[in-house]
Amino acid sequence: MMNIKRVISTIEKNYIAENLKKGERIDGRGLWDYRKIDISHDIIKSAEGSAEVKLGETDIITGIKYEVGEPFPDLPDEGVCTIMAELLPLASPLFERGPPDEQSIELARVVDRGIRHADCIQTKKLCIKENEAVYIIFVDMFVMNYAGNLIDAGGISALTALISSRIPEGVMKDGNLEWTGNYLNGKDLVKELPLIMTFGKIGDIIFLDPNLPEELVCEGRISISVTKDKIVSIQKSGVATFSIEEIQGLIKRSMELGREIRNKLDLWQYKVDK
Amino acid sequence: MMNIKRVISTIEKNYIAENLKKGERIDGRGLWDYRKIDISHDIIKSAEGSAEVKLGETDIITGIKYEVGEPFPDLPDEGVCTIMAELLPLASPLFERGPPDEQSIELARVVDRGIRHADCIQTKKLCIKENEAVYIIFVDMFVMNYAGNLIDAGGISALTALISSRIPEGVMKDGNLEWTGNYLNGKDLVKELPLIMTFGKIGDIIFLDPNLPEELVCEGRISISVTKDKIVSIQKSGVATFSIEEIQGLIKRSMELGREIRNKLDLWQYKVDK
Amino acid sequence: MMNIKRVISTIEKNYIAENLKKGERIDGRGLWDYRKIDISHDIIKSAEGSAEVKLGETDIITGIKYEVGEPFPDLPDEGVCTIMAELLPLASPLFERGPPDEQSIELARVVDRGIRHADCIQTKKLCIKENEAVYIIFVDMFVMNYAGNLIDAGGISALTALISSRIPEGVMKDGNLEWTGNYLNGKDLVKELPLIMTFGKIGDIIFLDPNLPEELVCEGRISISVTKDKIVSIQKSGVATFSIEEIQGLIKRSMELGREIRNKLDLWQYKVDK
Amino acid sequence: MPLIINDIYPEKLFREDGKRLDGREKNELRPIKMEVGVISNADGSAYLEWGNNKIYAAVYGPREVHPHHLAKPDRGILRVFYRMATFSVFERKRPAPGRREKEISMIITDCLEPVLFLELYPGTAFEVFIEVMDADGGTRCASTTVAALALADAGVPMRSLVSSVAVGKIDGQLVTDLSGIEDKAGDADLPCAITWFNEELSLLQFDGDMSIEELNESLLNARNALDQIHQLQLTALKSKYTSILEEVEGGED
Amino acid sequence: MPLIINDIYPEKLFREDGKRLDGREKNELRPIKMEVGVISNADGSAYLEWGNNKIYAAVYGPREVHPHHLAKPDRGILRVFYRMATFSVFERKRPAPGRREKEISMIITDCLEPVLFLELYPGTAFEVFIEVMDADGGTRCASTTVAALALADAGVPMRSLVSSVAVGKIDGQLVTDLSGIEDKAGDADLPCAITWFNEELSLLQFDGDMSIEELNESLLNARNALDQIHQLQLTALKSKYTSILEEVEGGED
Amino acid sequence: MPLIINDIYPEKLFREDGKRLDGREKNELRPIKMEVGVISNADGSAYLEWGNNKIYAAVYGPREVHPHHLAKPDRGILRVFYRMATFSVFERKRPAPGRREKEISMIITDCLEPVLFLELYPGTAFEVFIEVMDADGGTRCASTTVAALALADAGVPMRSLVSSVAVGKIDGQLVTDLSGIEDKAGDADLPCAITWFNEELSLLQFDGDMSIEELNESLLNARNALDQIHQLQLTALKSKYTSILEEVEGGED
Repeated sequence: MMNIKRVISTIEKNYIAENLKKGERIDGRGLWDYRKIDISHDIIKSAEGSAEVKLGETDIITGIKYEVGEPFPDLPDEGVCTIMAELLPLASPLFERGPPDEQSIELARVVDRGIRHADCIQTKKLCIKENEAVYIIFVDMFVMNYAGNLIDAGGISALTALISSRIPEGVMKDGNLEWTGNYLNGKDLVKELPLIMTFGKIGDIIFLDPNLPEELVCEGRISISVTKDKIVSIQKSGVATFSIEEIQGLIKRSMELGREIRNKLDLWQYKVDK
Repeated sequence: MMNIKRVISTIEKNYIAENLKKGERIDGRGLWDYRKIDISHDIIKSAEGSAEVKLGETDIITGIKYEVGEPFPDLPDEGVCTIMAELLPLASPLFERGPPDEQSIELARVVDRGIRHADCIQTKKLCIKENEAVYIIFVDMFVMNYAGNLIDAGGISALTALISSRIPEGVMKDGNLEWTGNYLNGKDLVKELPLIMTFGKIGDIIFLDPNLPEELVCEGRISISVTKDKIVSIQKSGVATFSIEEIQGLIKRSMELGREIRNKLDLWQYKVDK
Repeated sequence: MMNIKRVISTIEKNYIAENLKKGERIDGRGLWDYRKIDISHDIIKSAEGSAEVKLGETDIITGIKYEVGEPFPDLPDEGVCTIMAELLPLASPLFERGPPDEQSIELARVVDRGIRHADCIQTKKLCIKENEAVYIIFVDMFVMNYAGNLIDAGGISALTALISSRIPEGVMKDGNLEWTGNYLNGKDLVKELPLIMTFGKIGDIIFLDPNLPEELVCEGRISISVTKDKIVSIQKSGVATFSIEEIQGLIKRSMELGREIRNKLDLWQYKVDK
Repeated sequence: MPLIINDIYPEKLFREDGKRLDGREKNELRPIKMEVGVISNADGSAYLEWGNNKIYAAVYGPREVHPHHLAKPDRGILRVFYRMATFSVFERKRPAPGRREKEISMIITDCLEPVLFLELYPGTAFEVFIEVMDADGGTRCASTTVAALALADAGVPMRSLVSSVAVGKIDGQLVTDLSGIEDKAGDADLPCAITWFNEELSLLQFDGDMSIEELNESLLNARNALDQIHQLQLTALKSKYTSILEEVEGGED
Repeated sequence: MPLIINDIYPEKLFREDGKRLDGREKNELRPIKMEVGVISNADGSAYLEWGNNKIYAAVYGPREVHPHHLAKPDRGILRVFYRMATFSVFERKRPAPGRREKEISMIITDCLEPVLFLELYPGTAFEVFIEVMDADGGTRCASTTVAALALADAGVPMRSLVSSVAVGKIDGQLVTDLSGIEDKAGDADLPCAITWFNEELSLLQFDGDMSIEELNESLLNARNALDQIHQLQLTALKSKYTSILEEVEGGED
Repeated sequence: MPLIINDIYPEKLFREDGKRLDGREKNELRPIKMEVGVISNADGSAYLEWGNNKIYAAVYGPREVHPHHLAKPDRGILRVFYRMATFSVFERKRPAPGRREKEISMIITDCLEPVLFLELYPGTAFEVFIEVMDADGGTRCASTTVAALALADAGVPMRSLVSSVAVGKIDGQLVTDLSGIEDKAGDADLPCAITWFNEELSLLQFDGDMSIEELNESLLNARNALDQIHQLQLTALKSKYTSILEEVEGGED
């Protein structure tokens, strides 16, 4: 695997770091600003739901597919939602072909954990018949251009794809699956909307939404998923360490930022008719 | 992967090419001649059908095995025939160990496509009970010596093995498979006999049945599968390009050659009794 | 893969070999002596049986797990016992990460063959209902420290884990598996106790229980599994050759050693209550 | 998103008015949209909508070859990686690249290589990544077309563009540019590609069943369609230069 | 060995007497036992029993990096391989390393690296192998703790030890050191680790659902527990030196 | 082709006339046919029919080692790859090499290596590819025998040939050269191989159950059979030289 940290020269790294320490970012943003977020939905005809989210130049397309399968024995009346991420080599010279690497596993996992602990997916609505048939929902994120902070973009992309989805309604009749002709849509599948906020850290400076050069020079990141009133997931990565006070400050800030972005993005607008 | 093109020196390549341009081949054949074809059948006791075909020094052994499985849902009354090829490292210093490479996939695919589009295998005869049980026929080609033009040799080898096969007849009784004691043979399984003709191209010269040095120096190949009165498959490979007129000429020639070889080989002679 | 034979210098090799030829071993043992054997049992709470066996500094932990599955069609009333070995890279600089290599396959296979041919596992006791449900017993050996002769240590470790095991008793009622609340223990599962004795050979010298330096310098090994009155398995490995007379001598010696160790270890003491 | 639940093939592929199910004439292409320079990280890139197909291509190179032993001392190599997104088809595709994807990658490689001057780039590789995000028949031809565009966008010296289209036979009639349903339920499929510098076919496959006469006519149908596709490629390339020009001129104001 | 047959979660995670199912108070650690130098072949090693967890860690290095291309010319690398034995859990784990094991390996790597002076070992690797032989909740924290101990046992220069523990919420109440059943049936789980040289958190994960206030309090609970674990680590290291000293002094008799 | 439908084992492995099911006496070998030089591309090759076994072996080398790190600076290496064709057995074998094939490959390697002078070929490899096209018991012994022949055909310097056979016990009686059915339904199986230069066993495996006396007698049965097989190998090698000689002499006419 290429060592992505080497891509940025020491001079450039120092330059970015020195400026960050003065609270200045190379793209002119404040420490707590997101880049521009663009959302398109329902763009893939073959998918049961889809979205393209651009966060600055970072670009992720997510599609939803479903299968009908048996439930897990310990959750006989709940459907299943699995989240996958592919860092396409098309998206960056830093990405390589081959099986999922650590970075793509991390992306899928952090998005998954936010969704899983937020009471986001209504898994009981995904049950066709207890013990027999449930929907298995696949949320597959494809990174089309990599310019830093895949996690926050991936989270919004996954949520929007789910909200925009439309899944044929099935019933079991005499042991056979039949389609009613009706559909489940995002309103049926999704309840809470967990948003993920990722912060970089370099030296003592912490900042929101690292762009690619910042991601390459920073010592570590922390991603915090929040719903309207709860923290639902945290993931620290990289070798940076955080004091307990710093963590407490970031949690508070994430709750505030979450409220703000939640209103601004208004993701429920991407719901489609049944 | 070894670069097989390097095996032939530039001098040798020029020599072969220069001669070809004069219509002369290193083994003395005319441009539209096959090497000698030798066929043995029913040589593997453990297989339900088998054949060894030698095309010059190229040698391929094909064996037939079957399993009983469920049909595909969209083809509930049809059996399945899958074709595989292994380029054994025993057969040439050019072949390497490991999972199927591009050349073996190509061999299997081109033979498969000829068979699939020619109404060759009677897949409905391979149905034991609709929706429940069908035969899955495995046609496995093993290359024992590689001296060029695996595709044409493989095609004849696969056909002969199928024609020489003998498969126990099963019926479903109360949900259980029972064997009748009778057999299906090649006459039941096979209808049309698609023959594949492969042509090499170097510069402006096109020629039939490339031997190994010709295959290593030529810029591309085209394989054309024909039945008695139809073209059923074409595959161009390599970086050679062909004008539309050249293609039209080759199609015509393939139909003629196909008729000639079909008569000469008389593959139905390899049918075995039930 | 590292070439383990290179780890020992030629000088050291000659030293070990010269001494062996005088019947002297670097650790002071006689040619036919085992190192000290320490056995602990029932050490893993999550396992249905477990044992840690130290043979000198060689250390192997074995755990038993079970699943309930369908029997093989040709053995409808017999459970299945599968044996696996992992040479943990934690256990030696000579071990590498990755899928099972030749040495771990050999360890599992030799232990398995001793057990399989000795009427050791009572596979019919592992049947819950004929044709429907049997126990699949997994005997997984993990090498924790590698100091030579994994096979003999692994064999004792696997046997002790099996003897110490306790498996919930299931019955089939109306097609469903129900647990009776009773247990099967080692006395139910195990009958014969095959012991494996491994001998090294260097030049004309043959010796029992090679330690690591001896294993690295010796030209080959032979492992002989015996029950009280039968030989049940032999495996020669390495490039050493053995005369027929040597083999005949080793067989006799293995029967004698087997009786002696069988008494000394008294493995049935590790049985647990139901 | 899919409106049908079962992937059942229709009885007929022509409507009563003699047009194809999607309203096209026999030799009419589906709507095609092309754009270059869509992936900022790539050395060159292009995006193509062709009917319901949505395909991205990105070019990286000339760059180091991984693994090294694939490099050739006397020339560069071209590597094409054709992939389909899991959600690009009716039934979710497994994420790992399948045999079909490898095969199509090889075919597209062979098809593009004749227009490149690989001898100028010893020891290096051009890598073309093609991602089919939405698929509806003819993806190998569409992919070839968009890959050629991405190579041109990367400024890689080329003898000419490459254009590609599939012709075929449905319900016994010869047609141009098979849709997904026509591909599956039709009688024959003839994907081909042309290298414009010599006007020869660099991709040619055929599956189905045709007489000599039908095949000859199909090749001529393909030739006509390829001309149209070529024009669309040239327009897409020009519009990028036009917009750059506008930016530059705008900057001079 | 497992006494229950089904892995069913209990209704309540507190007993009537207000204690946890295993008899602990809310902020009480499970019994912990540590020992260093347990694997004679390793450069450093440690063994940890923490409740029913049984974990070995072995350190090899600094040594050559395989595969070579992972080596860094200007510094050493740390590689951690966390694995679970097939029989360490209720349902037999498949032998091949899974996604979860790779993820935890990466987390532990990130968490230990800040205390090492990797810049002193260019081109080499420290490899830490962690084998969970018996698992009962909190294995990532226990593994981090025992791995730090093994590194110290190997004599690798370190800025400080690293200690780790999980706190969380069960039945709505905040607790310290979740057991296996509490981890699965509880409301929230907050594994964290501290690097003592700067007293900052080098591992921090959270899954579940907590208000800001609960999370703040949990972090303080963790801080208290980490102090206790640190003392146990120091004791384990000292007892090795004590026993070496005794041997040496005994040898002088 | 298989005449039976189920792979059911017979009750008895001896007929009423005291002969084995295939009509052999207890210590009679199955019919054996050997030929060398059968694969023109190989440096050496051989073909063996032994009962219903049909096995090819080809030798390539001394040649470069892939991957390079397997090469040894002070000597050559021998690599044996034993494979079974998918259709060589009753139930179709999966195409990927299985554990059994790797294990047998290793055993045959160990068994052939003693007769080679690998120290003369530093840094290179001899690769022996064995393909079992039709299998009926005793393939590891037959493969060893044919591989030794292929090495000799390749002109690789050898201390001696290697011959191999399996003896064993069926229905309580000791026999020579177990057939497939005898191997599966029998009581014990003892494959062994001899290196003729020192007349010692270089392959020895045993599975089943025998007393000391039975094992001792079986080893003597093996020794007798090995002599016969050795003669057949020598004859096969000679007949190639004879035919070459005839060609040469014929050429002088």
